[in-house]
Amino acid sequence: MDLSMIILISLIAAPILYFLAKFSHKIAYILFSFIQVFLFVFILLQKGIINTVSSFEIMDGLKLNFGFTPINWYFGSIIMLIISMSAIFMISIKKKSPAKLLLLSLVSTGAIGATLSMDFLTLVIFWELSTWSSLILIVLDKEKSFREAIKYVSVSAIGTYSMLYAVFYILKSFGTVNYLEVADKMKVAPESSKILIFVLFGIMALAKAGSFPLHIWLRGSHSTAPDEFSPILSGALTKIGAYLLFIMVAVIPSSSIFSWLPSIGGITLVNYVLAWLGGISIVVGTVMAIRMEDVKELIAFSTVSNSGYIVLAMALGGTYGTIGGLMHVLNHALASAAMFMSMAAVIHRTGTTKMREMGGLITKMPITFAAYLVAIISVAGIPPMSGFASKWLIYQQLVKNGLPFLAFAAFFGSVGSFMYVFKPLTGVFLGQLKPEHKNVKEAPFTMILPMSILTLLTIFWGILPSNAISFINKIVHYTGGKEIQLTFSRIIALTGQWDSVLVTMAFFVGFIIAFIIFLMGKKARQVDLMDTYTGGEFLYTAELYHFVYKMYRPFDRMFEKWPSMENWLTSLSYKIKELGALLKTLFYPKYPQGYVAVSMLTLLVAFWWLR
Amino acid sequence: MIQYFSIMLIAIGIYGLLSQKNLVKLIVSLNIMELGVNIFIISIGYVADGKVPILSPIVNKSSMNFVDPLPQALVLTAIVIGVGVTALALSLVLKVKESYGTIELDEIRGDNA
Amino acid sequence: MNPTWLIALPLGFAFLGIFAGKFSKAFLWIASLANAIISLFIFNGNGVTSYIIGGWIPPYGINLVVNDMTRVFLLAVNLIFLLALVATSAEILKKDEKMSVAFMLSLAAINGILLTGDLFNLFVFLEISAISAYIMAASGKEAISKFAALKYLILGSIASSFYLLGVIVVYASTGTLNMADAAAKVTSLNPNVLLAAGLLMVVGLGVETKLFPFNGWAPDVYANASGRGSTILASVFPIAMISAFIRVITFVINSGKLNELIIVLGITTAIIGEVLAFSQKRMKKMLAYSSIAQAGVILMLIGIGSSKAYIGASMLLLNNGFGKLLLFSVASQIALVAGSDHFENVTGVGRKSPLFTLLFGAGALTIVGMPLFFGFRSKLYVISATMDKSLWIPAVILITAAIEVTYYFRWIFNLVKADAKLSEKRSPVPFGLALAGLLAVLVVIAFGIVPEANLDFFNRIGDLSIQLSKTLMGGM
Amino acid sequence: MKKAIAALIAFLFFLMFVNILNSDSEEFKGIPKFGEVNLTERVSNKYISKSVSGDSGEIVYGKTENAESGSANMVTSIVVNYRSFDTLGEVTVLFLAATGVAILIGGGQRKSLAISVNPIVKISARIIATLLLAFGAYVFIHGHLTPGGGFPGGTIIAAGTLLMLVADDKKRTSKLLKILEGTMGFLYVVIGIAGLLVTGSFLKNFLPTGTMGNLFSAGLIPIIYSVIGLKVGAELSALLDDFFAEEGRK
Amino acid sequence: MTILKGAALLILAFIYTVTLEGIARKITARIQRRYGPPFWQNFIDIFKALTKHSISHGFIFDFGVLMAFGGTIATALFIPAGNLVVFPGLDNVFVVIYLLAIGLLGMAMSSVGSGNPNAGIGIGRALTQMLGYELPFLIVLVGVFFKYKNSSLSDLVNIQIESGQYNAWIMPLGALVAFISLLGMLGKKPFDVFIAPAEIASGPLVEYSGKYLGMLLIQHSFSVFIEIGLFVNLFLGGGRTVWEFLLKFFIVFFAAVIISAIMPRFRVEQAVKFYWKWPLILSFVQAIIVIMATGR
Repeated sequence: MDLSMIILISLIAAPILYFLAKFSHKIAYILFSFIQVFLFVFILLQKGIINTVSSFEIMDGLKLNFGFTPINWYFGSIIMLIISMSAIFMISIKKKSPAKLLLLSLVSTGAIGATLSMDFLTLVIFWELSTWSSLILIVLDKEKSFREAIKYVSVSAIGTYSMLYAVFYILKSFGTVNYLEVADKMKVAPESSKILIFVLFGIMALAKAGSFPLHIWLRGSHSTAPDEFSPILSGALTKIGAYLLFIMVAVIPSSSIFSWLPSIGGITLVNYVLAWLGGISIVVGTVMAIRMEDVKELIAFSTVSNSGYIVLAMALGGTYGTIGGLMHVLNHALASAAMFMSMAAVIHRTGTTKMREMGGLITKMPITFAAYLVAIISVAGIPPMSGFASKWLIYQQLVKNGLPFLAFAAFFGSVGSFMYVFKPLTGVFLGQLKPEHKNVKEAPFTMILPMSILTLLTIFWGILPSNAISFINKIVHYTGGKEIQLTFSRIIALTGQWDSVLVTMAFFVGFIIAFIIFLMGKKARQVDLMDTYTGGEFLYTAELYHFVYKMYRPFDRMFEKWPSMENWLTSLSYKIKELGALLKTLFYPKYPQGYVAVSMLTLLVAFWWLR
Repeated sequence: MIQYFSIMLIAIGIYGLLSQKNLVKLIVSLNIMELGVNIFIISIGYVADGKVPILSPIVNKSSMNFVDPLPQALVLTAIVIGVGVTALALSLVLKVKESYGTIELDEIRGDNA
Repeated sequence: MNPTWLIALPLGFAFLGIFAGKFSKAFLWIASLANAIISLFIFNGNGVTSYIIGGWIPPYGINLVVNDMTRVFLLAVNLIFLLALVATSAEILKKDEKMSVAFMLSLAAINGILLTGDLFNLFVFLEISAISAYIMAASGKEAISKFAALKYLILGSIASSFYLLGVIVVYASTGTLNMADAAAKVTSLNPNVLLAAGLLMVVGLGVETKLFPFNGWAPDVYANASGRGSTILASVFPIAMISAFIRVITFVINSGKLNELIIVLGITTAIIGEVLAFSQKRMKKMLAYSSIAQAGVILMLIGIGSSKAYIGASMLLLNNGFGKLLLFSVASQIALVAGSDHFENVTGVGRKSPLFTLLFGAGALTIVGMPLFFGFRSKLYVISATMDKSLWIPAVILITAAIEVTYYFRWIFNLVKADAKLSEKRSPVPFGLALAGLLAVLVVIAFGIVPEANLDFFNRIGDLSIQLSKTLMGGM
Repeated sequence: MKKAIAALIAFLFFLMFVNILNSDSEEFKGIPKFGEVNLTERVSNKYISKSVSGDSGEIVYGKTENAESGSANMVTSIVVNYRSFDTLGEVTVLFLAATGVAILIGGGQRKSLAISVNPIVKISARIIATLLLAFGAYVFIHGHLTPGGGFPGGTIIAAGTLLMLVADDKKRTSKLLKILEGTMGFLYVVIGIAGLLVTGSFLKNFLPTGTMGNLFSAGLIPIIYSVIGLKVGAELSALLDDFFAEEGRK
Repeated sequence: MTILKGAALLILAFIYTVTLEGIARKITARIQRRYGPPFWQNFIDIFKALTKHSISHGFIFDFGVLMAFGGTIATALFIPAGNLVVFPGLDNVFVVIYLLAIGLLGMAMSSVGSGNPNAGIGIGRALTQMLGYELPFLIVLVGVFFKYKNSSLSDLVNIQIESGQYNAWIMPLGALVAFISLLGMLGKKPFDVFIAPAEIASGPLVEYSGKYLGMLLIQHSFSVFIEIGLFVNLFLGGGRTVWEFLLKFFIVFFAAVIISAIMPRFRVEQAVKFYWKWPLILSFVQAIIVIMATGR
């Protein structure tokens, strides 16, 4: 089937689903998930194909170009995997509405179109489509989302319009917007336009990936978005930013076109700056995530932090950086989607997002717990989950280039992630079960299924990262980069090699030894969770046992006085309003004389000036 | 010379519009300005020693020296339009007076948010 | 089809309407419906055609010129006018029968402005449209609308005097009033005279097109006029006024210096409009400033004057027409429902009646340029056209667009936010508003998603602009 | 301060015009000096010689027949024939303004005058008003021959109405005026459409133009001018009546 | 062969560290003018605990312990002890550090799963403090790896032995920082606030009894082995033979014990602030010096 047909079908499906949902929610949602799974499988099956399809003239001479390259295939598959899994997840969500379905279809169409695009204009058009639909989507469920969504609106507007500018600048300067042709012409472009294009693209990529300093929208919009949409927002849509970033640094190799700039640690200044932004967003995201009390806000900041990793890795470039970054895209997509899904499942059952209002749900929702556990192990980058592979590769690149400060950021994010991923684990699943949650059941099957799939994939690529890296190698090969050496189980990098299967085996051996010792001991007596050592106090309610609220209080105290980045947009808005008041008194006075005078003056000044 | 006077009239109208606070005076200023414009239009069509552009038993041939009739026709239109606008303006002033109780600009207190 | 009908029909009905009592409302419907159908016939053609009035060949007589741009604009104007009537049909105005006469005359005048090929005739039609605009401006319920109309009247009268002066200067030095003739003759004019005439006309038309700094009247008028009045003022009038601007300033005067000035003023208008719209607390005021900003962008494009710029400008105009039709009619209805259109008052209205949100949202999205909507396509042309001129202009345009996106979304969000005050009852959306609104939404989406080839008429506008700025505008 | 700025602006405006007046030169065309207009460079040259459609030779008063616009008054021939479309618009402007006034302040009760009027004044006002009516009618009927026409004629009629309104505070204008006004306007449009249907050109004269200088000459011009005269008279009368009304009290 | 080596390493690690810890208890007691238990007391404790009855707080309580134990043992296998190297070339330092975290995570999960707030508070403190000590340590490691372009423990040991220059001499600042970090890793005073017995009832360990406690004691001794082993291998050149390694191990261990015996306890944020001040600065200085000296 033709690729543009696929996108057209996806687009047409949106209104059809809308009207179908007016008729029956259930059927429409199921159909939606079928369509998404179909799209995912379709893209997945195009592995290894390289082609381009042009159709639909948008402006004179400019057509929409879609196609498959290893890059498009990789990003498209990841994004569609997340979207299709979320689509299945949605079937049993409570708050269904036709409008949501319409917008979700548009989001999906936009995401496919953007990732399968072959030129910048197509990319920006479809990206816009998905962004704008998601803008409206995130306010559909929750009250406080409006204030937050405005931030998303303005940040994405900033990003989009800078990209749009860049695209037309490219079109004007080079006469083409095709990735590869632009890549060719960039090599001989004047220096100033190279920088301009990169800065503008960088703004877009950072804004959409949710990286410093344009990360401020993530907290509000991720946390207030409908629960079933958060996985897509975090797992899929931010990855389009990574896609653009990859095109910037690898397809148009920024390292080579900026070779005239000074280079620091073996990477050019532009990339270095970008890497620093990535590093800062790792630190900021981590610190803020640790301080959050709302579970979705916490995961939102973890997204900031992980986007920082992706930016950092891709900006570093090199074999390990690029591959690590691409691998991290996959890992974070899987993990954050799984985290958001498990939290959505919990919220679906309990109805709250505050960690201090939950607890002890492991006994009620064990599979959800398992999914969350695997996801956080992956986010924290602990073997044998897939998250380790990407971090390991990123460290290799950092060591190779000898960048201790950026390495600090990377390590900070890694170690700090233990802190923040552990907080929901404790607050939601462990500890005392709240009395009002006594009758909570495990999430429904349609929620369990996508979570389990994501979990299994995380484990699979954790044990065999070489499998994932082998097709990332193809991407790198396609862009002309250096591939990484692989065997079935080993990844060979600069500072040695890592045998994932061996590590897993060692872990299981250790586990078996532990199990044997455990069995050798006398059988333990099961006691209730309330029956613990309390130093003589007699505590009789589960709430009193709760300690997750302000769990890292000492840590908070250290960062309390940090300036908040989140308010710069608000203060900008005040500035605009003040400017508006000034302009109003100047040019729109209450009495007509004022503007008659201004008009006359303009006329006269213009005459004397222009004559 | 008459052209300078007409321009001066326009300038006086503009001055009035900018300096007066009374709504009726503003409208008078507008009228002065329009008057200036109209005189200017007429002056454009003047031909030295030109005849009135009406054929009559005395002035009976089209080959005679006439002033330009077109500006006069235009002025007719302009005058009528001026009348209409003035009427409308005055009725608006009446309404403003009715609602705000004054026709002095700086005494009008409206919500201008 | 002779386009004279477009002017004659509403004019005739208007004269009848003054004593027809209740029938005058029916006349309004008949006239606008007939006009919409006639304009559809006229749309079906291409090339430049001149229609002589009174049997006198131009430049001696007056002629109506139909070209590819006029065709599009005529259809848009008459269609939007009809839709605006339908959308605001639920509103009951004071002295409705007489207001219908004013609306009919405004329709005639707008068609006249679009069609006429004579500088002075344009002045007459501008005056008719201006006076009907004053009447519409004064049609609001609040007393402030009268004051606003008076302010508009003062500025508008100055403007028309200046325009007339400009015309007379052109006549005095070239001896003709026909646009095409004048356009051919102004090339040999003293540059200072040309500049002065052009500036006077820029002021005259700038007031109506809302070019900064001649647009001081607009916010108050738009914000306080009645629903039907403000909708028509905001959606239909700009198309006609800017068409007049294109004809007079760029086709007749066509002075390079003046075009530069218009670019500068246009950009300033856009910036000031967006910044002020951002800080507004009343919905219709916000929309008014947004209209100003849109007009600024369009005029800037006209100042650039390339083929792409004309395509972009006409797309933006149409987009603005349909978008503002939606926005103003919905805003007026919301103001009726909620008692006022202040930010706090309208909170949650859209939640009670989701159709409001849909219509307002669609209008806002097409104005700010979401993909799939017409606005996005026009935005692409705008950037592309301005990029060819200078690198700074698109940057400024995009910055203002970012501001625009933000405040429009704030208003959309405000509409759907739940509010305790508004819990009593569901406010129904009038049938007319729903019908016209949905039609307009369909139009903007259709223009947004059809392939470029189906929008050939826009490209013809672009071709025409080049051809016309060099040769005469037909009819000799 | 404000006034100084206002004066400055006005002065600069004046200077701007001084700058462009008398700018006609060999090199560039511009605004000619006062009185030194070369009419052959203007379109009005052909209006004077009535040769727009083709050279018809010398036009002589009282002799030439079937000239292209048979009006002896050249201004009238421009107003009602060559640029009749403008005049239609002009009539519309006035009509629209009158409608606007009616919308804004019309429909109320008659305002009473502050002073009581002597019956002599009332009666003589009526007489004068009648005379004015007749004079007005004369002016617009002879619009194509003598100075004057529909607009002055209508205004004269309205002056009569004004006189009556001022003199008598019980006096209202007739409701029929509205019908007259509307019908006359409609008639103008109908004449135009008739031209369109008969000759294919809106407002084109389709009647014979007769001999120059006769009352029954110049084709449509006297008819249109009568229509305009009646219309303007009715319109302005109604408008004046509106100004004499107080809204709110019916 | 690998299996035998692994078993040997585990047994060696277990016996040696438990013995050393016993001795450490004695020494600490002597410094504090007490008698203290005999050096084999720890063996007695462990075996006693393993044979006792115990209580369990549910599945995650059990599973976490197993995970902690298994993860730590798996990590210990990657530590070369002199010429006793289980996985030559594959003992990547990053793998070791992150694999160690799985043990920590398991223990944290298990103890929090008990539902006791003291455990949760302890874990919170431990994780916060970890953010303090890991960072300087890792920065120093960046310098080390950059210098040798290698991060395999066994390879690093060989390089140091062959060149005869221990990293502690080449990069003294780094070694100092690493040692300070090591104190934190070991949870010795002054960085033992997370298991403060009097304040939060030994924190994470509060709910454990019987075999659970026994297993955690073993796990603890393994993690001591791993941490000090890392330091010895990275900075002191490991050893040509097992004995050389054990000797160095002994020295480092007792340096740490003696320091901790005379120190008061830091609060959490004090500890973190401490680490982020001088150790971090020194580690950066060291890393930059190394990178400059080596050249990119």
